[in-house]
Amino acid sequence: MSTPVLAKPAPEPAADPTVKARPTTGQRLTSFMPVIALVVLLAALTVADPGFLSLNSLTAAVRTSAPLVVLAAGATLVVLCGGIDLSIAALCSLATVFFALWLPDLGGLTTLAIIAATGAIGALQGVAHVLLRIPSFIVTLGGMSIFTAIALVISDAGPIRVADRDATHWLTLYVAGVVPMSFVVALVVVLVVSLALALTPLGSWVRATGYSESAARLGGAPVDLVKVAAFTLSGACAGLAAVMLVSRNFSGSPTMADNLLLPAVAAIVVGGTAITGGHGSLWRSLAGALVVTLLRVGLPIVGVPSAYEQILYGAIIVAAVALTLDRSKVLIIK
Amino acid sequence: MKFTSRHTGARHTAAVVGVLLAAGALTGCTETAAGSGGGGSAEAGACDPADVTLVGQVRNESNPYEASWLDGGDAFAEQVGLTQERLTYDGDSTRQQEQISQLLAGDTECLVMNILPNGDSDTPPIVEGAQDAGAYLVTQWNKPADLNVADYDHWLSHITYDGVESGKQIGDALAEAIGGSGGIVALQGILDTGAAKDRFAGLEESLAANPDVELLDDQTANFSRAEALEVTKTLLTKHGDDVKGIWAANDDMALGALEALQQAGRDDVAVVGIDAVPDALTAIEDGTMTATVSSDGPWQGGIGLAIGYCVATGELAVEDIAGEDRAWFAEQFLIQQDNVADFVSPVTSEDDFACGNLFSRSQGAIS
Amino acid sequence: MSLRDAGPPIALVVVFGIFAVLSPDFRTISNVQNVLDAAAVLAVVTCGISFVLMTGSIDLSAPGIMGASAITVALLVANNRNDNDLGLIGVAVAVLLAAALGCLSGLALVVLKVPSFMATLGVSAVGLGVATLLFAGVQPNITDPMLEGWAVERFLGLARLTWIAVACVLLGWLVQRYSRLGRYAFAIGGAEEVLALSGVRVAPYKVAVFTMAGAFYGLAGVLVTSQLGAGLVQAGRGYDFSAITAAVVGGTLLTGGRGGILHSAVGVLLVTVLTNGLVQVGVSPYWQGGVQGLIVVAAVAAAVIPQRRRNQVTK
Amino acid sequence: MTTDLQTEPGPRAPGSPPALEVRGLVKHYPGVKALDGVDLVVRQHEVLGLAGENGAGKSTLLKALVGLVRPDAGEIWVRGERVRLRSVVDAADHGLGMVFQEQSLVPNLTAAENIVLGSEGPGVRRGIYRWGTMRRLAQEQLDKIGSHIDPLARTDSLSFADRQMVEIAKVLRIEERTAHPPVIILDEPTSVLESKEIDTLFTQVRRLREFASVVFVSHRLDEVLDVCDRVAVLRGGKSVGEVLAADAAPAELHRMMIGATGSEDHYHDGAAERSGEPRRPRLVVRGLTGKTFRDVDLDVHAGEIVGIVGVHGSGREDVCRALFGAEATVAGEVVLDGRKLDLSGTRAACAAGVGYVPAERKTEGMVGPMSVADNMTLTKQHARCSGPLVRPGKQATLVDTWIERLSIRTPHRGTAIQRLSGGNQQKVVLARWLVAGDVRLLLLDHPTRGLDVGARSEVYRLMRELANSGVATVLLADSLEEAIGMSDRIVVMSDGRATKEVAAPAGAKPTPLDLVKEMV
Repeated sequence: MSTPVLAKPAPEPAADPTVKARPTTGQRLTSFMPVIALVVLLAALTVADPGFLSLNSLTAAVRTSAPLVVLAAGATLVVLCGGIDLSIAALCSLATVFFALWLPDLGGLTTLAIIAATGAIGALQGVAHVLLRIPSFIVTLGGMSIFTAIALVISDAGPIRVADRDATHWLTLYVAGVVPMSFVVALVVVLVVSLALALTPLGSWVRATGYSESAARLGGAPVDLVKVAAFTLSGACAGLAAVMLVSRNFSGSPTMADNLLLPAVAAIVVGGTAITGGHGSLWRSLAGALVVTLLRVGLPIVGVPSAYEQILYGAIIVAAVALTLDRSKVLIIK
Repeated sequence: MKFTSRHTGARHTAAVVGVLLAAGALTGCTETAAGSGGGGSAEAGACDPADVTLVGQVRNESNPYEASWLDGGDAFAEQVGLTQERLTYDGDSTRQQEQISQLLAGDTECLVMNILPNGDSDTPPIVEGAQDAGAYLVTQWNKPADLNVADYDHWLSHITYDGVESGKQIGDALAEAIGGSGGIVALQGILDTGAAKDRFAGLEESLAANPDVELLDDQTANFSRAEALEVTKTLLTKHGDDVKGIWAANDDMALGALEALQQAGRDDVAVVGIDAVPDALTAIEDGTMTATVSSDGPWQGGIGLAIGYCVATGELAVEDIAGEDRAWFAEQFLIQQDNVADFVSPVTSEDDFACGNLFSRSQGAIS
Repeated sequence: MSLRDAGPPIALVVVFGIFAVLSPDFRTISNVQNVLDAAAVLAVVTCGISFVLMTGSIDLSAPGIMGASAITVALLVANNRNDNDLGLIGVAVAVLLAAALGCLSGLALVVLKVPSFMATLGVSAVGLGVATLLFAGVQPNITDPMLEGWAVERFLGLARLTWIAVACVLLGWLVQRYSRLGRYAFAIGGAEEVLALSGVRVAPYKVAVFTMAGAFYGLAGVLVTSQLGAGLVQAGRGYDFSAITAAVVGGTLLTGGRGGILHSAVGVLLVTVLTNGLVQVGVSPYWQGGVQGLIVVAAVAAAVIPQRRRNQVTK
Repeated sequence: MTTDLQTEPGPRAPGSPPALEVRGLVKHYPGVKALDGVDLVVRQHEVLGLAGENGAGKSTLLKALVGLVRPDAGEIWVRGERVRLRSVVDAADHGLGMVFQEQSLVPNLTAAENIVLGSEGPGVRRGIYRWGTMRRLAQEQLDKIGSHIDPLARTDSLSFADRQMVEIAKVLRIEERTAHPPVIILDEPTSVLESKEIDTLFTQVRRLREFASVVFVSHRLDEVLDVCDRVAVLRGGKSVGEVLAADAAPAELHRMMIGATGSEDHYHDGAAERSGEPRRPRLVVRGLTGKTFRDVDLDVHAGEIVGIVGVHGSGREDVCRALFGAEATVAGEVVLDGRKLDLSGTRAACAAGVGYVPAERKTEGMVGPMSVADNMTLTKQHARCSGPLVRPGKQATLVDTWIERLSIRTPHRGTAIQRLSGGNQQKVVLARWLVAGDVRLLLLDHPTRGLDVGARSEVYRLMRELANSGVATVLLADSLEEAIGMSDRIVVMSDGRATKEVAAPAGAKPTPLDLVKEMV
């Protein structure tokens, strides 16, 4: 966030051509850290309650994690660009209200309409951020309160029941009897976005923007467009997550997803994505979201009392970030 | 050296993995996860008492009323030689659903759940989850009016207090305390809860019966003491001496309002609440608060588990629960200075939880 | 004073003027007192968070730390749960506990290199856990006359705790202006690497900044307890984002190196006046948050637009 | 390190021991031997020049001298005493201080605070600032170098040259720590200064000699010879000799640095015939006006290199950025190849075939942690692939081609660019516009800043070849000599206006003096 003056990694001359750009064992380990953290956590929960490691239980956990994965995946893009999106949860809540209100009129098209609408709202925030040059933290903090207000007003501060469950029924199915459809959808989102980043120049534009915005801009990367696109996608993901929540709760509510904001950000950081931008990936956020979900639902289920649960949650999250963060990629930790 | 590099040939190495995956995914979709509990087919009464799992779930343990609820659950569990699993979801609907779906993914055959849904809209998914998994469920406080308990065979009962009645009772007490006329303000609870709506409806009934009492303002303070403090301060500034009484939808908010009054140096305002938390009872003893209505947390924590336990162990069959006992109002009392001494330490006897005596506190079916 | 520094105070005057014209209730003396009293807790929290923001870090630990300190103080002064009656010592212990929790954030940042966003989020959860543990199911109500008096007794028309908040702002300003800690906090936000090159070990100062911030949150938790007459686990709910909002509206940069305590104090007043004014002019409570959000964005935009240039980096 | 401390006191020079002596210093990095037994002697009250190409080990040596790098072997002696330097503070305690290449001041602190930073002494008592004392302490340092800066001014409100003075004043604080004259190391102090500021700096350096020893590092050999008493030359991590400045010529130094006689004509002028008579100008700028410049007119033909010279504040950098859409304009028209150039943003400029190499390579030119390949292909998507998809194989081939064509020394195309030497980094940045394939106008803002002679020479050659292939080039040179050597025409800017145009064809170059007259 501040200009590095001299604190560059030590070896400046790289004269020796035998030094390949191959990652060292340590780096490899760091890049698998989110998965390792996930496995260790699962093992710990299983030790605490042997019944936890069952097919049913895991199925329920990944089903639970689906909206969080989608939210975190969208916001990861914004974080990769060097910004942050604090509005995802409020936007998701608003979208659940929209869904409940629109479903009677739009029927099967509601899902698409929701994703389009939230995408547009995300784009609007992106445009405000880019054109007005307001830090994304502020834009989305403002967005958070505005969306909440709109949701409260249009829903009259109460939940709206969704009577027609056919529109979201497909999300409650299970693929091959074990994998919840909502999680499959979340995986597809992560996969498609990751592929888009890898197979188009978008990936390197996003990372360049995150590492060094001015260099990216002067290098001719469409920085503003990339940022707006990231916010748009983040918004669209919030909409999709809203549909998943509605499919689970049979209602839309102006505060339904509000408490998912910090877990979503936690998922991104636990995955090892640098909150300063540039370094990270959606796959990492997927692993991070699973870790956070296990913490949220696993700790109480295996019988940790609520006070200790919070203490453990705090400690484990900090420890997980300490493990997964690739310090060689981030010069200054703020 | 040439500095114009041109690219010929527009060959694509297009990746279609996503499409393939989606195609694969659509084959073999099922309604439920493999191996999940066998729906409503579980035989009632098949459980050995030692195999029963008792779960109590409330918003948080940092609230005296809900903490006493879980303690009541513990007391009942001890009575039958079991332990209760205490779950809290921090007032977060999403988290409540997540916990329950995780819980239902485990062994559900002899699972008994006594749940306080966060809001009306949170009840349907819980009920359906329990029904599908074959767990025994008792819910309290919040339920959408059009959701019928009798339609389910694992949702044993829904218990609540008659909010309209309690709202009206304290409304009347407040009207009496301010001498039948004057301005009052109302602090509403979380608007998305049946309790908040019913209680406010009760206030409106009371207002209709006391035409000289004027409702100056109503604001929500979300059942929270801190929010009630702020809201009351602002309302006091706004309406000044016109405020003669404060109607709060629960005791926590009433206590917050009391603090605001104290800080504003006002001792001429009557305050009423609902729930009968210990602090409120003390305040009523002191005379700083006018009235509250009893909600018996420890009993609520025990009774839900007791109903589930009796059914799970076969001492009570679901079919034998009378229709009017599937969704019912529990007994409640208006507490004022004259009778407060009777409620300072709520007593729940073991008899209250005997299988034959479960519905003794019923005040009738929810209409 | 540059235009940039003058912006928030001008905005404060303008907003105040608008509400004064719109609402006769707003422009009463008692309402001004009310606004100042209502700003007290937020001001103390913002004092703490300003130093953290100055270094370029962020702090979300206020809710947890305030909760822990609120319960602690309620259990240590005269109360209905136990026989303690430690008075000011109880307050000091609560503030110390809070400082220790703040220190924990700082250590996680400099030792484990966990970004402050996550480190403080974790510490917040730990604080809430500690608070819930101490709470143990029974609300601790305070009966300590001194602590209760803070919220009730008035001096020159303002509650004592408002004066405590004023003292905090003053103390914060002195620290920022005249102490090495304050100046280094400022410098860390400006160019952290340079400090290292100048032979300054940055890490202890970062830890100290978080510790100090924790102490401020702890005091804020005590103030909330005094106001509510009881120790609440949720004493600090929502203060994290509102304090950041206040600091940013006051002109503190999230990237660090600019702003300060006085800026933040103006920001606190601006936010409080807005909240109060919106109620007074009768804006629906649902809209209030939204209007505040809009105004925050507008305030920052107004401050930023004149300085806008091509190829500017905004994160 | 196993060298025995006790037994070998080392030979003493007659009279007073040298201020600083380095013996057999060795430092390895993975795969690189940065220092391979360097010896160096700095006498008291002497200005010692240190010359060497990038990668010769200068930076590592300097860092070792101020405790930022721990050598693997070798000894450092200060005034006849063996020292081990663990940190900057350690070095300062022994009287060794360095002015860093890129300024190391905290922008939002006052000049006084920056000067005393880290060693406030009586300026801070028990953690409390005493602003009066602080100001006095700072003033003492500023007085030493005869600077008139207000010590309580915020550093970011000072001019660049003033900041450099603050930096020197800050280093002089170490005098207070030792009883002896300090050794001041100036690492590339002139690379971002304009000529007038350089003169001031040199005056100060000569003054410093009265009470200190100075190690002066610069890529500009003429400067080194101008200000130093002696010049030591490093090559490949080894000391290869030293010369007395009075007897040496730049060419001789250059030869020592690269190990062979360098070409005199390092600007490669006349390497090829210009592509005939220019027809109409490729770039036509009329009345361009922005915040810091007014009514600028400029013509650049295809194949032509036009230098813009001017002092600090002449607005030439901003004109350059405005042409790339990176600086707002309020009036004026720019036509490129007969089509109006859209100045609304950098994307439009890129699309129109304008390329820009910014002066701040590390923060604006390149994305440090990203690979050479990614940096090279940042600009244009069609250069990476045909169609919207990236084709890694094709991209690799393309990047490798350019790495070879420009002989960029990198272990691999996937290596992070920040691991390359400055010259190679700059070549990657330049290659970015060549990969795009259709660059018509190249804006070069100090393209050789911070590069050594060898790397410069390669960049010059590249510029020539580009020009010969028809690219129009606008050059903001690092020095007047460079501007004269490289340009076909030179435009002088002063106070935001283009005041004079001087032709500079091969064989009829103006002298620096001719230009300086116009610049001020």
